[in-house]
Amino acid sequence: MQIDLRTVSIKPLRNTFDHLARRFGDKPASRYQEGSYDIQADANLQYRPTWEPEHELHDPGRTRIVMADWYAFKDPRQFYYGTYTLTRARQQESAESNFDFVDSRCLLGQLAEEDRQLALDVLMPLRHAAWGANMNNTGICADGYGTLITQPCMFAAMDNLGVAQYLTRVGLALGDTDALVAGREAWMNDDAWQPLRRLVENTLVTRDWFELLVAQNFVSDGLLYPLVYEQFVDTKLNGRGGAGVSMMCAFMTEWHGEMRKWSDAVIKVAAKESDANRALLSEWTRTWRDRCAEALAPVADRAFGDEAAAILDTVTQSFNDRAAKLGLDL
Amino acid sequence: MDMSVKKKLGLKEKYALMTRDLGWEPSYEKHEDVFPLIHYEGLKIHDWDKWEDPFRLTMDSYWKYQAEKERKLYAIIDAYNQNNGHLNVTDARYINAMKIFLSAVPSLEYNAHRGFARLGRHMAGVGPQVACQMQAIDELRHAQTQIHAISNYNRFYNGIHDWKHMNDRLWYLSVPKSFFEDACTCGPFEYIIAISFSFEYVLTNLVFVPFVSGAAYNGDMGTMTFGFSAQSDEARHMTLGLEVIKFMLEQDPDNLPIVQKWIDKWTWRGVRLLTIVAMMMDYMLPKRVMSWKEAWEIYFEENGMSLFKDLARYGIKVPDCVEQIKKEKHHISHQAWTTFYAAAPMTNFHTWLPNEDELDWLSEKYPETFDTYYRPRFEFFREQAEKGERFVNPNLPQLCQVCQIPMLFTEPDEPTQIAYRQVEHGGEKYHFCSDHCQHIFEDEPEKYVEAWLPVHQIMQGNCFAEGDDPTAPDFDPIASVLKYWHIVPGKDNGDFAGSEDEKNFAQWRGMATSNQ
Amino acid sequence: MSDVFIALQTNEESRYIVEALLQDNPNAVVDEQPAMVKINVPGSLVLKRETMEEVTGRAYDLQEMQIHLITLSGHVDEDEDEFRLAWND
Amino acid sequence: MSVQSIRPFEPVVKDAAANFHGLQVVYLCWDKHLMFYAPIAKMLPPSMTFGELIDAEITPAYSRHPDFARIDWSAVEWRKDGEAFTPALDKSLADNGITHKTAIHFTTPGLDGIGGSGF
Repeated sequence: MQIDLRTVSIKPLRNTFDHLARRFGDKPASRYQEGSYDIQADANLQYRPTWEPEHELHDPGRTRIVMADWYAFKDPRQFYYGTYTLTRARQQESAESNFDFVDSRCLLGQLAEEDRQLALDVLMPLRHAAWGANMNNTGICADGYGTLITQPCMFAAMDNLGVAQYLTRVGLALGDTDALVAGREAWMNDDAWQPLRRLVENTLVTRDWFELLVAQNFVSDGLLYPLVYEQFVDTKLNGRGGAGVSMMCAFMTEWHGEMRKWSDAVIKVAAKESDANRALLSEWTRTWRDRCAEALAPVADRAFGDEAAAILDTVTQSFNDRAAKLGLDL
Repeated sequence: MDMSVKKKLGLKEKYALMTRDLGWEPSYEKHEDVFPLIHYEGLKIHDWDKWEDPFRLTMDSYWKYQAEKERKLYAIIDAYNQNNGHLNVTDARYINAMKIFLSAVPSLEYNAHRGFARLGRHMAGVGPQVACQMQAIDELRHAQTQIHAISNYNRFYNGIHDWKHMNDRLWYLSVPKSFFEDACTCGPFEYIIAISFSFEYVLTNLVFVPFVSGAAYNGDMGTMTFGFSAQSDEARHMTLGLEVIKFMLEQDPDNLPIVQKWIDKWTWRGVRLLTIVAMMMDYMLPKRVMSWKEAWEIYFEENGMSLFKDLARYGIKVPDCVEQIKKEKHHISHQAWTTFYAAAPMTNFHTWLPNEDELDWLSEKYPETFDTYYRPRFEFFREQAEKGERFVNPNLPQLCQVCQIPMLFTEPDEPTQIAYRQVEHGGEKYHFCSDHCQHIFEDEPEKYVEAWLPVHQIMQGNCFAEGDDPTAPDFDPIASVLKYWHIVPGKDNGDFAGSEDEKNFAQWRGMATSNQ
Repeated sequence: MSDVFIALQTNEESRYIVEALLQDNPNAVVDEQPAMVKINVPGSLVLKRETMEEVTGRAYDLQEMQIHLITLSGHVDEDEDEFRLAWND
Repeated sequence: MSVQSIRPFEPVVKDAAANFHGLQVVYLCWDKHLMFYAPIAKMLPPSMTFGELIDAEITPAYSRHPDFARIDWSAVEWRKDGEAFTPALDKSLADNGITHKTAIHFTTPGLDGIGGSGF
C-alpha cells in the first residue's frame, strides 16, 4: 500500500526509553544516549566467570575506584559506534591523501639521510608500543564497568591499532621492510628502548583496569604523544625537511588532541567523586608519570640529543599542569 | 632516495606486517602473567602464528567500509522514521516481533561485544586478537544500531519502554541472558567455539537471513537494513568461527575431544535459544517468507551439514542433538506460541490466535504435525475466547535448569508427553527439558547450580517491586512481580485484539490514508 | 559435493557482483529472496577482480564487496585478484 | 570440581531449600494435558497434607480443563521423581517423601486431553 504521509502528524506515546527518561526526563534522547547509557547488564547475573570466579561477570569491584553511578563518565565527543566510525573514516580519508601527496611530490626526498634514519630510529619501535596500548585498551573494555567508560576504550584500542598500522606505512615509505625489522630489533634488544618496553610489559600485567586506564591513556599517552609527535615529528623533523613525515603522522597528533579531551573528562569526574578516588588517582598518576618519564629519557636522548632533558622536562611539566587542573595532587 | 626500488608487497605480506609483526614475546613479565587465561581450559596451542585471518582488513579499510555501511544504514532509518514507516508494515501484529527482538537481542550483541573484547586482549597471538577486537567493536555496532532502529517503535507502541530493565529481570528473557552469560563466563577458547563457531557459523543465519528477509517482506525497512547490515559483519565473524576451529584442531590432536564437547554443548544451547525465533517466523510475520522448518532445512541441514562434512577430516562429528532437532523442527514453533498465548499476562508483547488463512499455511508447511497436534489447540482457544473465556494458564511453570525455558518440550518421539529429566547433585534435585541439557549440567554442575531461574527467584521473594510488602494482607504477588518488571498489565501485554497498539495503529493509518 | 553460497543485499552494486559471479562461475544458481539474493555454487566459488572491473567499468577493490554481503558459507581465501569460497570435503 | 576454572571456587546453590523461607518448591504435572504447556512450580509448606495439595493447589491449577471434573481420584496414577508411588492423602508432603524440588507427575487413565489428543 502506498501511503501519502505528508498529512500525518501523529503524537508519540512517549519520547524515549524509561531508563533514559529516568536520567534525563521525558524528552527525545540522542543516539549517543540510547546506545550507551545502562545497556550493560547490571542485575541478576547468572554464573561465575571461570576466568575470575572472585567477581561477577560485570562487576564494579575490579577496580579500587568507587563510583555511585558508573554512567557519570560522559564522553565529551559523544562517540557511539556510528559517530566514532564516521569521524575516523573522515580522518582516514585525509590521511590517505596525505600519504598520496607525500608520495606524489616525493616529499620524503627533502629529508637528509641522517634525519631519515633518525625518524626511523625513533618511530619504528613505537609500532610495538602502540600494540601494547591496543591490548591495554581492549582489556579495559573487557574488565571495565559501564558502557560509558568501556566503549571509548574499545574505540581507543582500534585507534591504537590504526596508529601502529600508520607507523608501519611510514616505515615502508621511509625505508622498506628492513626498517620494520630494525625497529623490532631495537624494541627487543637496544638498551635505549628497554625501559619503555619494560614499562609497557608492566602495564600488561596491571590488573586494576582503572589504574591501567590512567597509566595508558592519561600518563603514557600524555607524555609520549607530545614528546614524539609534537616535539620530535612536528617540530624537530619538520624544521629539517621532514614535512612529509609530519604529514604522514598527522593522524597521531590530531588523535591525541581529541583523546585528551576524553581522558581529562574521565579523570576529572572520577577525582571529583570522592577524596579517596582523588588520592588514588594522584598516587597512580605520580607513580606512572615517574616511571614513564624515566622510560622515555633514552628515547628522548636519541631524538633530541643535547636538548633531550630540557624537552622532556617541558613535556612533563605541561603534563603536571594538566593533571593539577583536573584536581590531582602530584 | 629512489622509492621505485622498493618491492611491492602483496596483500598477505602487508597484512602480516600490519598485524602479526606488531606483537613480541615479553621478557620483563612472564608470558603466563601477560596471558593468564589461555591454559586452564586444557587446550594446547603450539604456534599462534599459524592463525590466518582470511579477510585481512586493516584499520583504514575497516573505517572506510564500516563508515559507508553506517551512512547507508542511518539514512534509511532516518527516512523510515521521518515518514512514519511503521505505518507501512503489513499489520501491527508484526511490531510484536520487534518487541521481542529489542528485548532480547541487543543485550546478546552487547555481551558479545564485551566477550570478544576479553578475547581480543587474552588470546596470545596478534592474528586472533585483531580478529576478536574487530568482532568486539562490530558487536557494539549491532547492539547500538538495533536499539536505534527499534527506538522509534517504542515511541508509538507499548511493551518495550524499559527493554533493558526487562532484559535483566523478565522470565522469558532469562533464556537469552543465560545463554550469553554462560558463554561470557567460559574460558576464551570455549567462548569462541560457543559464539564464533556454534552460534555465528552454524546458527545465526537462521535469525538474520530468513527472519530479516521476512521483515523486509512485511514492510519493515528499518529492521531489514540493520539486520542485513549487521549480517555483513557476521560474514566476517563466521569466517573467524571457521578459522578458529581449524586452528584449534590443527594445533594438537588432544584438542579434538574438548572442541567436540563444546560444539555439542553450544549447538544445543543455541538451538534451544532459537525456539523463540522459530515462533517469530511461523506466527509473528503476517506475510511469511518461509517456515521455520524450511529455514532449518536450508540453513542447518544443508549448509550446516556441508560444514560438518568439511570438518570430518579432523575427526569432528555432527553433534548428537541433531537427531533430536530433526524431529523437533516439526513442533517447537507451535509449542512456543501456544505457551506465550497461554502466558499472555506475563509477557511484554501481544499474542493472538492465527486466523484461518494462517492456520492453513501452517497445515501446509507442517503436514506431519500441525493438523494432528496443534490446530485443535487453536480451535479450542478460539472457542474459549469467543465464549468470553480467553484461556490463560494461571500457573508458574517449572523451568529447565540449563536452558531456562519452561519445560514445554515433548519427548522427541511422543509429541503428547512432556520430556522431563532429573538428576541429584550435592543433595539437591535438578530438572531438565532434555537429555542434552541434562548432560550439559552433569558436565559442569558447579556452574549451573548458580543459574538465576526467574520462577524460583520470584518464589524466594527477590522479584517484588521495591516498596511492596509481601507480608501485607492485601499483597498481590503477581501484581508486584509485574511492577518489578515494569510491565503494565493489559497495556503492554494480553491479546492484540482490542489493545491500545491495535487501536492506535488503525487510527494513525486511517489518518494517513483519508482526510479524517 | 556440498554447495558454497554467498548472499547479498539487493541493490545496484550487488547487481554487478551477481553478474560477475555468474560469469566467473557458470554453474552458479541464483536464488532471489525478499531484499536479498543468494548465489549457490557446487563445491567452490570465485569472484575475480578483473571480471568486476570489466562489469563495473572502474577499478575495483574486492574488499568493497563486504558492504553488500549478507552471509556466506565455505572457507574464504582472498587476495588482491580473487575472492574464493570452497569446501574441502 | 568438574568445571574448568582458573581457580577453584565454592559454588552458591541459588535455589537451596534454605532460601525459600521454610517452604519448599514442588513441581506438579498432569501428564497428557498440554493446555498447561509445562509442569507447574509451587512453593508449599512441607506440613501440607497430600489431600490439601489436591484440593488447594492441583484443583485451582488445572480445573479449567474440561477433563478435570471427570477425574476419578482413586484411579489416578502418581509418580514422584519418576517413580510410581501411592500418596497417603492425610499425611504431610514431608511424610510422603516429598522434599524440596520433588517433581510429582500424575496420569488420569481414560482422560488424555481433549479428544485424547494429549492437550
